[in-house]
Amino acid sequence: MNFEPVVLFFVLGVIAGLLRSDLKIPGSIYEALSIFILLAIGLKGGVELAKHQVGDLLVDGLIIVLIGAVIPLVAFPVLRLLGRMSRADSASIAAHYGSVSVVTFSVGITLLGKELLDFEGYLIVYLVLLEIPALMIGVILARHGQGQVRWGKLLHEVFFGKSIYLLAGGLLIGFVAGSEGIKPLDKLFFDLFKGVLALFLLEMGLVASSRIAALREYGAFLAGFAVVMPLFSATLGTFTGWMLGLSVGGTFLLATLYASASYIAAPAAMRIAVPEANPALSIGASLGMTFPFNIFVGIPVYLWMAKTIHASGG
Amino acid sequence: MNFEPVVLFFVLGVIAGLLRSDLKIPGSIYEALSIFILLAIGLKGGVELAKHQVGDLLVDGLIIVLIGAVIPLVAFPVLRLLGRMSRADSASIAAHYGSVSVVTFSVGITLLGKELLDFEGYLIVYLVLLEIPALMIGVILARHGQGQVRWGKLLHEVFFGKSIYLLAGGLLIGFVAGSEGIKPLDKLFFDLFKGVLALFLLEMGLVASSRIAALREYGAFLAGFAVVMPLFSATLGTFTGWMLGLSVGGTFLLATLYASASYIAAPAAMRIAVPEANPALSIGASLGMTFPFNIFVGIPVYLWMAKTIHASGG
Amino acid sequence: MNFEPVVLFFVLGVIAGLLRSDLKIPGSIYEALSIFILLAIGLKGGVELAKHQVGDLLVDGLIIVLIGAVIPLVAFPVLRLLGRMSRADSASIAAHYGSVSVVTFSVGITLLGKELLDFEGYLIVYLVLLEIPALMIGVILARHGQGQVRWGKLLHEVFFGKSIYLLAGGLLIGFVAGSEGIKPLDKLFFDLFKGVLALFLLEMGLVASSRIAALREYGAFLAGFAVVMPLFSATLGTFTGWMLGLSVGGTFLLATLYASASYIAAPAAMRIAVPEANPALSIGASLGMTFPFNIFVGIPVYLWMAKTIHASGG
Amino acid sequence: MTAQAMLLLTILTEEVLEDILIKEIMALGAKGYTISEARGRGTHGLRTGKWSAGGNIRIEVIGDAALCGRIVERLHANYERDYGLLMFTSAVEIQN
Amino acid sequence: MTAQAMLLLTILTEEVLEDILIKEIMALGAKGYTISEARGRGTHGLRTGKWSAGGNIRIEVIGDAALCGRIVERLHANYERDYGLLMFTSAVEIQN
Amino acid sequence: MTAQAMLLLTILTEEVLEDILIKEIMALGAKGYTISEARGRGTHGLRTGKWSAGGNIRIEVIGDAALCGRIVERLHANYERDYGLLMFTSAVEIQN
Ligand SMILES: Nc1ncnc2c1ncn2[C@@H]1O[C@H](COP(=O)(O)O)[C@@H](O)[C@H]1O
Ligand SMILES: Nc1ncnc2c1ncn2[C@@H]1O[C@H](COP(=O)(O)O)[C@@H](O)[C@H]1O
Ligand SMILES: Nc1ncnc2c1ncn2[C@@H]1O[C@H](COP(=O)(O)O)[C@@H](O)[C@H]1O
Ligand code: NA
Ligand code: NA
Ligand code: NA
Repeated sequence: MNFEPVVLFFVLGVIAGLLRSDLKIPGSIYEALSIFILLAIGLKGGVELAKHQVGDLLVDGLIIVLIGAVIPLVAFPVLRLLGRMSRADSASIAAHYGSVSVVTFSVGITLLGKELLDFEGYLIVYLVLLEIPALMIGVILARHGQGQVRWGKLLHEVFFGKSIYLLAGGLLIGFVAGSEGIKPLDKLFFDLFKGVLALFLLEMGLVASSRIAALREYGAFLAGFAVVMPLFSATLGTFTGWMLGLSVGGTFLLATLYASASYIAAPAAMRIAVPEANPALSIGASLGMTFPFNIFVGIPVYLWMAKTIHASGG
Repeated sequence: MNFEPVVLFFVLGVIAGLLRSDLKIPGSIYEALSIFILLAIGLKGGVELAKHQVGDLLVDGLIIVLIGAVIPLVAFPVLRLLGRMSRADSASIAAHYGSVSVVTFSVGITLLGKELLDFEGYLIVYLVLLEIPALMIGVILARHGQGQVRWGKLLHEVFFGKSIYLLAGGLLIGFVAGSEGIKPLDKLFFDLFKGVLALFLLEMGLVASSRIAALREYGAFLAGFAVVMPLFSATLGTFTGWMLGLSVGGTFLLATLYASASYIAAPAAMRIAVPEANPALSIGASLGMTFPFNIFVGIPVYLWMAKTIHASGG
Repeated sequence: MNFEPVVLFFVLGVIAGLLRSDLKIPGSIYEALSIFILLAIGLKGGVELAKHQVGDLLVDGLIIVLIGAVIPLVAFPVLRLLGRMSRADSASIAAHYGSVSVVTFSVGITLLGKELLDFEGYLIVYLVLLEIPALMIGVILARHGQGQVRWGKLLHEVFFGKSIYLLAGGLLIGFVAGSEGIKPLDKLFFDLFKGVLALFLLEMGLVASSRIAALREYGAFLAGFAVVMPLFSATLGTFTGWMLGLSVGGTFLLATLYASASYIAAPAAMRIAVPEANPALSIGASLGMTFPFNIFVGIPVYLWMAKTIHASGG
Repeated sequence: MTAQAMLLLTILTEEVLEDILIKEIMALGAKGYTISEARGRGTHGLRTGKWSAGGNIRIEVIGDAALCGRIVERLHANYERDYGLLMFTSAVEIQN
Repeated sequence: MTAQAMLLLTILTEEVLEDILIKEIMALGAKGYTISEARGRGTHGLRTGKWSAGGNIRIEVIGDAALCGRIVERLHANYERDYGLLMFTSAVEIQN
Repeated sequence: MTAQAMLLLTILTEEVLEDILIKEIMALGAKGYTISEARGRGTHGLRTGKWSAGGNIRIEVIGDAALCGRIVERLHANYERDYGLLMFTSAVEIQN
């Protein structure tokens, strides 16, 4: 197994939560850690992007977004028909799974570092691109035939919500500054990245442990969905990455991106745009189930998938 | 143009504010960042000071403080007579402009690092010295002929207010510890300095964007003052530095110090000492206008001024 | 004297408190700093522990814990009979002094680094082990012959209280990851340790200054106890360390551990388990008196003691 | 300094609604408002503020009965069904 | 939207008691509660929240007189002697 | 445990005044006070607490009508003109 010490901090947080330790990360520290992670990932992506012709990436980007849009469109009927969930809940959960998780992605990058595998740094751009259509599809699915969407408020929430905004802002600054200009910031944003990720995972564990309970109330179907859906999405991502000629590392990261489910941007956006959906369901599934599944089981499996397809295909 | 990536974080913050992004830096993180910056600057100054005979700097210091006192004494009649502002408002704004901004100064130091220019490290001491007379002059101007000044409370606010206290405390610790003794703290206070400054500028951008609006209400005069005043002060600083035989870097930093306006120490002190002054005016001018003017336009201009005077004078 | 710059930050905090500066460290930042310190110390201990056979340390550990239990058992009758304090207060204070202070210990480690002395890294394990019996003895002493102890709540408070939990969790993660696996986290947890300790000491100084006043109300006896008790405990620790064949550094650290008094874990646990004890007394003594005594006077003395006993015994 | 009888309307609701509700409240004629952070439990479950969009806020508005009635009516109609929301009034005397 | 008269019980006490009191309050039949941070001074001295276990919390419970009476009685009996504790009720009208 | 009728005086004002007002309030005879953080908007504009000296605090004092009257009078005279300040009282019953 590909063992990564940072995920132990997640375990530490889960156990603290289950045992009702008085350990808690203050809300403002959680905010600061997430601002740090979003900016750092954005900066890293921007520095990488600066090494490429942006034009070359456009076609790839379009393909990746279009195939990514398949995920919520598959998730919705599964939840609605197999799971017999309400239209609003199905749409909201579909949006969460079509959207992505920056932290899952970061754990993936961390594993590549450990395995000494390279990856296409500009993939970070797709972190931003994938979020937007997923949330819009979620709202359309929820409102289909009811036509009272607050598009203005929603689009604003999506584009200027802090996660997209900081990722995109970091990308731009990294792109403009380039790897030379960003050097004086390296000591904060790059050297400390993994340590900060560890602390963030500690907090995620604390929260996830409370979400697992919430999920239990809603039965086996949703729990099963939260495990099968990322496997399906990762398979889609593995093929897409391989087709587009990405490296093993890049293919793995795209699979991880597709497989990850949002628990920062999507919950806030859906609470405003589809208020009748129950947030305990979507956050319970994405954070209580899919997130730990991905970091412990999924990520090693996706790496194996990427290696296998490249070995067979090469 | 002398382009510095950290100022892009200020832009990122301003845009987030203008577009009403939900991005916000929690108050306690803002507090922590400012404690860090004040201590780090103080420590740096103290380490530099330890390399000199303190006595040698006394005369220079006296000259710099006396000339610095010209700034509020010029600003007051301009605001009162040309701007037709109330006595209290004129005095309070004058105190803000006589006082200094640690962050503006830090951006200046950052630029020198990029330009590979040295500077007299002990200049940081004047950061502390300049603050005090400016605030006292402000109060005297406001109370002239009304004689009900709460001097006790004010002096306490000034000397033991956190900004002066941390700067002076850092100076002392740095001075006592010296560059050897401070080594184990370098990794936190010096290596991360620029990254922390970037985060602080992000928050400053968020706040400044709300202040620009406040400023707009008060018309063109104050906005003009907020641009012309720093240019005047910087000119004063350039000549003073050059006269005192400072290096190009030192001359530039003294000009930047004079040109900068306070938005941490002065607002708190003036709110207590001159409560009838409208804080929206002084903070709007110093933070909403002069601060961005200085970091984008002023600082490159002041560097050019310092180079020019040294080239012609040398 | 063995002068360490980090302790100057404590002085800076004390003075700010005494002079009523408006400097304050937000509560959430204090929480974050303490989480960082506990985790970092735990990780460091775990990495060291991984280099040893855990079995070899068991007998040593047992001896250290048993001798450590002498401390509260001596402190209790002294407080009760000499100090004429109530049973509850005597028991609670005894528990504080039997328990340990992570920050005092950290200042000790910092001094060893400066003196270029090695120490047995696994000593950090005893930080965890010493806390537990001390708190239990405190409760037994308080409740002796009254038999209404909330053991469940207390044990939970002790084991899953955040300080023990984070120390133990860090130990485990460090142990599992080993010095290779922990490398990517070094930049955060080890390189920044001393800087963070400095900031924490600043906050401790702020709080301690308010506690000194509280202590003054309760007269000279408690103040004397707060100075004599750590000297007694340190002597006990010096002999124990020397008997067990620890190095000079290890002997010194064990003395420092014994001499230190708790002000994080113990106050919270005692407030729940022995609510009729006055917390101002125990925190006043441990934080207002013993903590500064240890870092300024005690620690240099304990180092001298360790060197002396090794010189004479060798 | 003659005291003036008024109503204090307290609204306990979800943090995500802050901007939206403030706009509505001011549009309905309130002269001001005060916001503070809170957490709690009600019929919509536990809201600890430990997760993004998971905390409560307390919005307080002082006004006459008519204003409070308008605000209650509007919030009741638009947010009661989907959001955690508790509103109550009490009698206060303004002392300014 | 007919307003309903109720009591608001406000409890100001030490942070360390949060978990314990919440359990007691819910067990006594409360339908919900709201918590916020506070600091202050009373007969037990200054509580600034500047040290572990040194802050106050405000617990608010809305309920009928019987519930509030039960809570007051229980807290009075168990915590009044050893902990900083202030309880008071005021009349409110629920507007949901 | 006989309830005792009292007034709760709530003061919403600027953070910078905290130390000064606490001194005045205690000097006027208050037995205690409670402080919590707040933000808001009133006739003195928006106070979000997002900038140094930019936040509000809520000071609550429980006392009899005479004490509350003295505090109101003093604060009215000294701070009303230059600072954001809102004061109101409500009837409460102490339950300790
Ligand atoms: N009985 C109650 N007493 C005090 N606060 C309550 C009560 N019920 C609800 N709340 C508060 O109002 C919020 C929303 O209530 P609800 O819509 O019932 O979930 C909760 O999160 C609590 O903060
Ligand atoms: N007269 C008062 N007015 C407002 N709050 C008070 C008053 N007395 C006590 N408190 C609050 O209740 C807490 C506990 O009170 P005590 O048990 O008297 O120390 C204090 O820390 C204050 O927050
Ligand atoms: N009508 C109101 N309702 C609730 N809070 C108010 C109201 N008016 C003012 N406040 C609060 O009192 C503070 C000071 O008010 P002012 O002096 O009017 O600016 C504001 O920042 C608000 O927090
Ligand atoms: Na996804
Ligand atoms: Na200036
Ligand atoms: Na001890």
